[in-house]
Amino acid sequence: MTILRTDGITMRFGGVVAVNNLQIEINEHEIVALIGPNGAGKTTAFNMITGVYTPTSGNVIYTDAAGNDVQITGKKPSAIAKLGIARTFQNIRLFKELSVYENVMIAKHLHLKSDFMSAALHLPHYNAEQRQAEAEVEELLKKVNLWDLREEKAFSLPYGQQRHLEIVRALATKPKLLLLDEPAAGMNPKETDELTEFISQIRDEYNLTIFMIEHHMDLVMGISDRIYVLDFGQTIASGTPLEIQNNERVIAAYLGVEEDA
Amino acid sequence: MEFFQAIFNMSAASFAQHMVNGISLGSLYAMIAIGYTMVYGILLMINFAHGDIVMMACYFAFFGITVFQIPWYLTFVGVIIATALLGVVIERTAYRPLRDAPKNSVLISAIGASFLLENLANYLFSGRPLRFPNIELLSQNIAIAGVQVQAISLVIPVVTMLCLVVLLHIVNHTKIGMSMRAVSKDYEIARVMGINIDNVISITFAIGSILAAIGAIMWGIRYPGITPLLGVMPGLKCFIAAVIGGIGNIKGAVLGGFILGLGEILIVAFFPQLSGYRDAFAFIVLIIILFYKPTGLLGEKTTEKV
Amino acid sequence: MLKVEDLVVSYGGIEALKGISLDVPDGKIITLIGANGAGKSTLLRTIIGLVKPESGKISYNEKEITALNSQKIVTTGITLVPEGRRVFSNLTVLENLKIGAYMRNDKAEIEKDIEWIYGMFPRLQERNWQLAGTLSGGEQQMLAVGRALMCRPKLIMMDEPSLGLAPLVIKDIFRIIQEINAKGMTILLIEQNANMALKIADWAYVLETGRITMEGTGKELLENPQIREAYLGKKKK
Amino acid sequence: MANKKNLILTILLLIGCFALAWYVNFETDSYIRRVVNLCMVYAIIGLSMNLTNGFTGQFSLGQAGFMAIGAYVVGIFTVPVALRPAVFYAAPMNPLIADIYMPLWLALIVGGLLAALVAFLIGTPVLRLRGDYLAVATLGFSEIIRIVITNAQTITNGALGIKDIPPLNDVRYIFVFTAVIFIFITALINSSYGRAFKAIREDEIAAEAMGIDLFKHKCLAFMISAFFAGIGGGLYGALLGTVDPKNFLFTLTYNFLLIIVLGGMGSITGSMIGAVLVTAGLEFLRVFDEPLDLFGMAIPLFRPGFRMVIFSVLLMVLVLFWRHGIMGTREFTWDKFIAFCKNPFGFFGRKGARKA
Amino acid sequence: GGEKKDAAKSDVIKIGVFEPLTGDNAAGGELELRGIKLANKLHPEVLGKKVELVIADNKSDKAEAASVAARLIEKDKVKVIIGTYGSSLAMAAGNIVKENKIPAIGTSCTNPQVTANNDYYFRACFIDPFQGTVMANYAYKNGARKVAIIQEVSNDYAVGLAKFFKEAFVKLTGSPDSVIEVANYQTGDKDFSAILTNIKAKNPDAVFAPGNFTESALLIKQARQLGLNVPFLGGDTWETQEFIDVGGKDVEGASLSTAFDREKATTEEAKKFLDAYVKEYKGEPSALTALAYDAYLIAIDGIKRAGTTTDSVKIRDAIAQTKDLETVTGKTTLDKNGDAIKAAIIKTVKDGKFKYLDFVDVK
Ligand SMILES: Nc1ncnc2c1ncn2[C@@H]1O[C@H](COP(=O)(O)OP(=O)(O)OP(=O)(O)O)[C@@H](O)[C@H]1O
Ligand SMILES: Nc1ncnc2c1ncn2[C@@H]1O[C@H](COP(=O)(O)OP(=O)(O)OP(=O)(O)O)[C@@H](O)[C@H]1O
Ligand SMILES: [Mg+2]
Ligand SMILES: [Mg+2]
Repeated sequence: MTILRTDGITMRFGGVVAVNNLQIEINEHEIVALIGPNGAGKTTAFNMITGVYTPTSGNVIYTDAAGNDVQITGKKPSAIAKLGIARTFQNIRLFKELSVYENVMIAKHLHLKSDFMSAALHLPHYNAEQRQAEAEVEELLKKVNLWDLREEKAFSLPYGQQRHLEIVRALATKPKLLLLDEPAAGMNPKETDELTEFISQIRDEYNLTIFMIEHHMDLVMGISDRIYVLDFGQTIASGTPLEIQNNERVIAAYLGVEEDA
Repeated sequence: MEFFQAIFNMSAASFAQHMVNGISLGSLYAMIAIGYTMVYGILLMINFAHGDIVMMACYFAFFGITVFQIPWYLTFVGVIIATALLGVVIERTAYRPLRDAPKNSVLISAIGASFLLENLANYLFSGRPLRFPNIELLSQNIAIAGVQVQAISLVIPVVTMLCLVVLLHIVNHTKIGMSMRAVSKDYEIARVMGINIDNVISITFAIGSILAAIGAIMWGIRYPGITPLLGVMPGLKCFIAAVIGGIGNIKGAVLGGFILGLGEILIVAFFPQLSGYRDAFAFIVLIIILFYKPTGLLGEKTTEKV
Repeated sequence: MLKVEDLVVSYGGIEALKGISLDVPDGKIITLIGANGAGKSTLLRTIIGLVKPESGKISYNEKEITALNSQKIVTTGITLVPEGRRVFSNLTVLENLKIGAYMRNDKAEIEKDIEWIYGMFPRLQERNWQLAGTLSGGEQQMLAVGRALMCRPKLIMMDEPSLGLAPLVIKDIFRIIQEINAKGMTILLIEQNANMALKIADWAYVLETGRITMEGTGKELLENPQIREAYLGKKKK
Repeated sequence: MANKKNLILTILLLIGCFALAWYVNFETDSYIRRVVNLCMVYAIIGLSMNLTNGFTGQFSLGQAGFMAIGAYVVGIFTVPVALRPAVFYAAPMNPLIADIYMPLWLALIVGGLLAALVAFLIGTPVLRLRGDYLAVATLGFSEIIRIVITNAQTITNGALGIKDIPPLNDVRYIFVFTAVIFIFITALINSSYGRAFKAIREDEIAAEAMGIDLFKHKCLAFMISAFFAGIGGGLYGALLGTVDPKNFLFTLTYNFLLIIVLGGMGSITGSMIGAVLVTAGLEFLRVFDEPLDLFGMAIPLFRPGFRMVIFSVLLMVLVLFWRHGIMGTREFTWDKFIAFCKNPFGFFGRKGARKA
Repeated sequence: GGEKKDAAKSDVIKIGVFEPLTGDNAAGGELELRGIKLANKLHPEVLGKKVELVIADNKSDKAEAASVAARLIEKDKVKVIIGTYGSSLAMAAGNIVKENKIPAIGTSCTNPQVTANNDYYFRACFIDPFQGTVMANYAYKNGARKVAIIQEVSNDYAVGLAKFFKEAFVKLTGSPDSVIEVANYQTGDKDFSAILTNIKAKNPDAVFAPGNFTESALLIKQARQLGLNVPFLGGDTWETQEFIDVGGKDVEGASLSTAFDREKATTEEAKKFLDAYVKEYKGEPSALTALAYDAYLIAIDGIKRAGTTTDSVKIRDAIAQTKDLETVTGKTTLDKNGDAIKAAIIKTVKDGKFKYLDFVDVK
């Protein structure tokens, strides 16, 4: 069953066509990768899906928890997040001055049922909700070994842990679809391997669908079910990792020839 | 409706007079607004003391001409130099130590510098107004086709435009201008490029203050009362002019200055019953413009690339 | 030519470098690898004078430069390609290159060098008048390298030049590094892409939480099982 | 466990403060009472401003306008009806409101609500703006409010101002308001909404991606801030017993900016400390205005105006050396306090290192 | 109140001087301070005790004014307060003097609200309505039938004067159209060209423009520059050297109402005052200085008649009874509101000096 479909989305910035008539379909529980040269429009595509940009034309359709198709084109990012789409960013965007713990707790805000006054006055039903959220956050932080660092400010973490924290924060919104923008950027091959493991693990554990942008081919080829390749805003290929690796156009535009094995 | 009535009822001479008044006021605003924009453009910081630098320049002129009896043209040169120095001193003492500090502390330091200049002027020169020296040549009246123009009103737009051209050239086509723009984006890396950012910032402040001094001289001749709080309102208005044009953008500051100056005059001209709201006009224009263009008319769009 | 001795650097009480000593001989490619947060960038920032060390000594061509400010250090012929590109986004591509040559006054030579850079990165020539902020990540990285080269450094330090680049462009970057090295420039390179970095390195250091834990020729380290385990990951193919 | 202990300590502290307020009210003179009251009113307004500027990260300079609304509601409706003709001597009061009288507490709340309403209306155009643009726009609105008040002669008495507001110099009354507002804001900041505000301050784009509706939350913070500023303004008016438009010039807002930056942006206790420091500090510095005879010689430096020179210099010195404000974004907590009592030197050593 | 323990044995009586010495109104404050100091010099004692002035700066700011008034009463234990320039500042102190039962004597705060409903505030000057009416009469008498009003809308003083001027003038001419325009500006404005151009197009016979002296001087300058050459009328705030300094030859012929002039200074006290002033400060004293001097005399006289230097309530009662007290500005009597009943003097600027023109007694 598809969970997300883009229907010919296009994004123009002045004269630049960053994404051109993009057609993507993602099925539930899949891991799909989006690759392509720098400036191909990958991040822009993510931004359109998550509402940061409104597409110049085209539609984004999301299948929500109840199985209904919802048009999310041009909705506010916060509304889209509430529907169950979470993301990370190419340049890490943590709440730098806040603690690790607060970073994740903030993600729980969108599920808050108590109204403003009961929250501000800490009325009993708000407190119950709060305790529930605390328990969930504790569990998540323990999973990525950040529980002991929960009082640290986010910016003081090493880069790799910041990446993990960003993913966990996205997870805390209880998404169905998780978008990862270059999760392995700045990681060495070893760390990339660990990340690969982590991604497939959370996919299974939280029953997620994952859509990611990545330039580390080891990671991409290792866990993707399917891959879309973008160049100059257009899809130039799509298919399984094996198909992509051997696609002439992709090699010419993006992968280059492997010099050694 | 009233608006059209007002236009029809107005004689050509009155209208021309209003336009002259507006252009003269607008170019004065523009002149001081450029100073704000220069500093903001480089340091991304509102130099709250700018209006007070204008005020100090007026006092310098007073002391030069009235107290020390130096010929006015020489005094003006002296005023420009002294004001430039003042600007540099303020930068060195109040802003430089805070270069790596959060923006808010710089802001407070700027407000502090502004307070200090006002209080110091009050303490030293007392709160009683002084008269800006009268320069017959510039303050004489000229009547052109029924329109009364003060000589200085003719000089102001010319000087403003001249300053605009010179500044645009400096910023866009010279090495120092290039380094100013570089420093504004990333002074760490600018340093790595071998740029002496302290000098660049000092020069920026000096230029900003020179503009303030020229503005002050023209302001003083046109509106010759000097008080310690003289800079507050023009400071605010010109700052708003800079924001309307897009703060950091030199052409924008001039544009904003003219919009504000002309607008203030014309609103009173056409809606005399609204004269009590004249000061509100500046803010209303500001808010309307920001509503449609959140970074001002010519300001660069700061949509962050996500 | 560059010598670092017992360098200690801390950010507000937390030591990021805990006594580093290393040598960068003339004309070589030296690589630094290490996990995230090991202190690699800190080392480069300290050498160029953006961070002041707590103790230790940095000398360049026998002259101590520890206490100098960046601007002075740069005049001795060292330059940095900073982490995260940091091109001047409000300047055009051409102006970015010109500002790289800020300290030089030889107009004709500067023109020549711009041509040289454009020859190396034809993509930049196409974008000559574009504001650097609107370039794609890869183009910005090329510009950052080009800008550094414009000051005709004797030593060029690069901080993760391949970060976020497409595989094809990474290859270009490494090719260019070798090219400029062949022209006689000394290179101090930080890379997460340890495989490729070690391949081109004459000598390499491994940094772990502020300390150098290992060094050797690129080849030696590449074959060291510990290194493979810690940094290179299991090779898939 | 620890929580319970802290709660008890906090309650004890509040009771202690109330007892102190009682003491100040009955055992000290009206000058001290006035200064204490002013401190508290400034603390309220500082807190309100900190909510938008410090916690939500929206640089707003509209506090003077919201204060003016609160102060004028108090001014218009609490003056005894019989005294109003004397106040509105130049132009009679608008008959629609001429006979409406409110007790102070009601006028305060109405003033707060009206300020919040205005904040809501202003919020729509303004809260889309960022940084300095937002600052100028809010400052503009506060001036517009003031200019409207100046011109609305029959409602506000224009420039003539309103006097005969029943005097309020009861420390306990203002203390109760201050304490309630302090507790409310503390509770708010420590709730899910407070975290959402801080998230917006840290990174708007990330906050949105976490499902936080930017406009709704910014507007909420802005309105609450205006509400408390309105109440603070009302108390300010009542404390002075008279209001006029010139009270609420945009430069008034700078005082509160000063308070929150000195105290620490994003620190509730910081705002309280800042308010006391600025208000009481200014009073203390008054000695510099008085002629000083030292060994029979009059020091010519000491004359009116010198105090403000010293004040401006101190201000700059404070930000130069304490760039994050006194508290930074930290709060006073009992745990830290106890740690401090146990080992004052170690405490400062550690924190100093963090800060650099 | 602090009448409990101290003060009784002391051989001085403290009088608080409460003036804006910094900020917007500093100029006025300073002129008044001169008068008070001068009066203190000439009358240093009352009931055998030395009068000690405690000078406090209210910074032209209401919150400051309230604090400083409280400070004068509580910390300095003054028994009477003199001041201030600026009615809003006086009003800010109003509640405090009332609450503490310390009489205060206003110098030049002309807003009727200052003394209304406040038994402890008095003043040595006349009030806005009177002054506005006087100027309307003067304008009418001199042939003006069409006038324009330019008021500093953010200044209570200017608004009050303008309001009563308009009423009186309309009554005199019998035509509501005789006031052809009421234009507004804000304190601190520097450019008046737009309103002046409008007014010029309507050809008034005279312009009534009460306001701060700096703004007013600039206003008149710009009017002349635009060729609007009709008489300008104003109020007592104009009577400062600065008005002439800033306005230069352009303010020649501007006329204003005030409370004091050398020519009408017929009392003994006035002669003493003038001599002392010239000796101390040179030049001509302004009405502000004279009124401040008078305020001091009213205070001293009250204390004398009360026969106590400690009981401020008794002093208040005595001040309220002030009648035909010989002061610089003539004989001063306070009415039931505590306002001085005073004649107004009309002056004009001639050859860079304020010259006596006319005298308007109270009806
Ligand atoms: N806000 C914007 N304004 C103008 N141009 C933009 C904006 N955002 C993106 N672009 C342009 O759109 C194109 C696609 O950018 P995008 O960030 O989507 O690339 P990408 O595929 O993510 O590349 P990379 O792998 O380098 O991150 C680029 O040419 C970029 O300059
Ligand atoms: N400005 C700073 N303030 C405080 N701590 C810092 C700062 N910059 C770096 N650090 C800390 O210093 C340590 C070394 O950081 P550095 O950036 O040098 O590491 P790196 O090896 O370059 O890592 P990466 O691979 O992530 O670039 C890290 O623990 C980091 O958190
Ligand atoms: Mg991208
Ligand atoms: Mg690094």
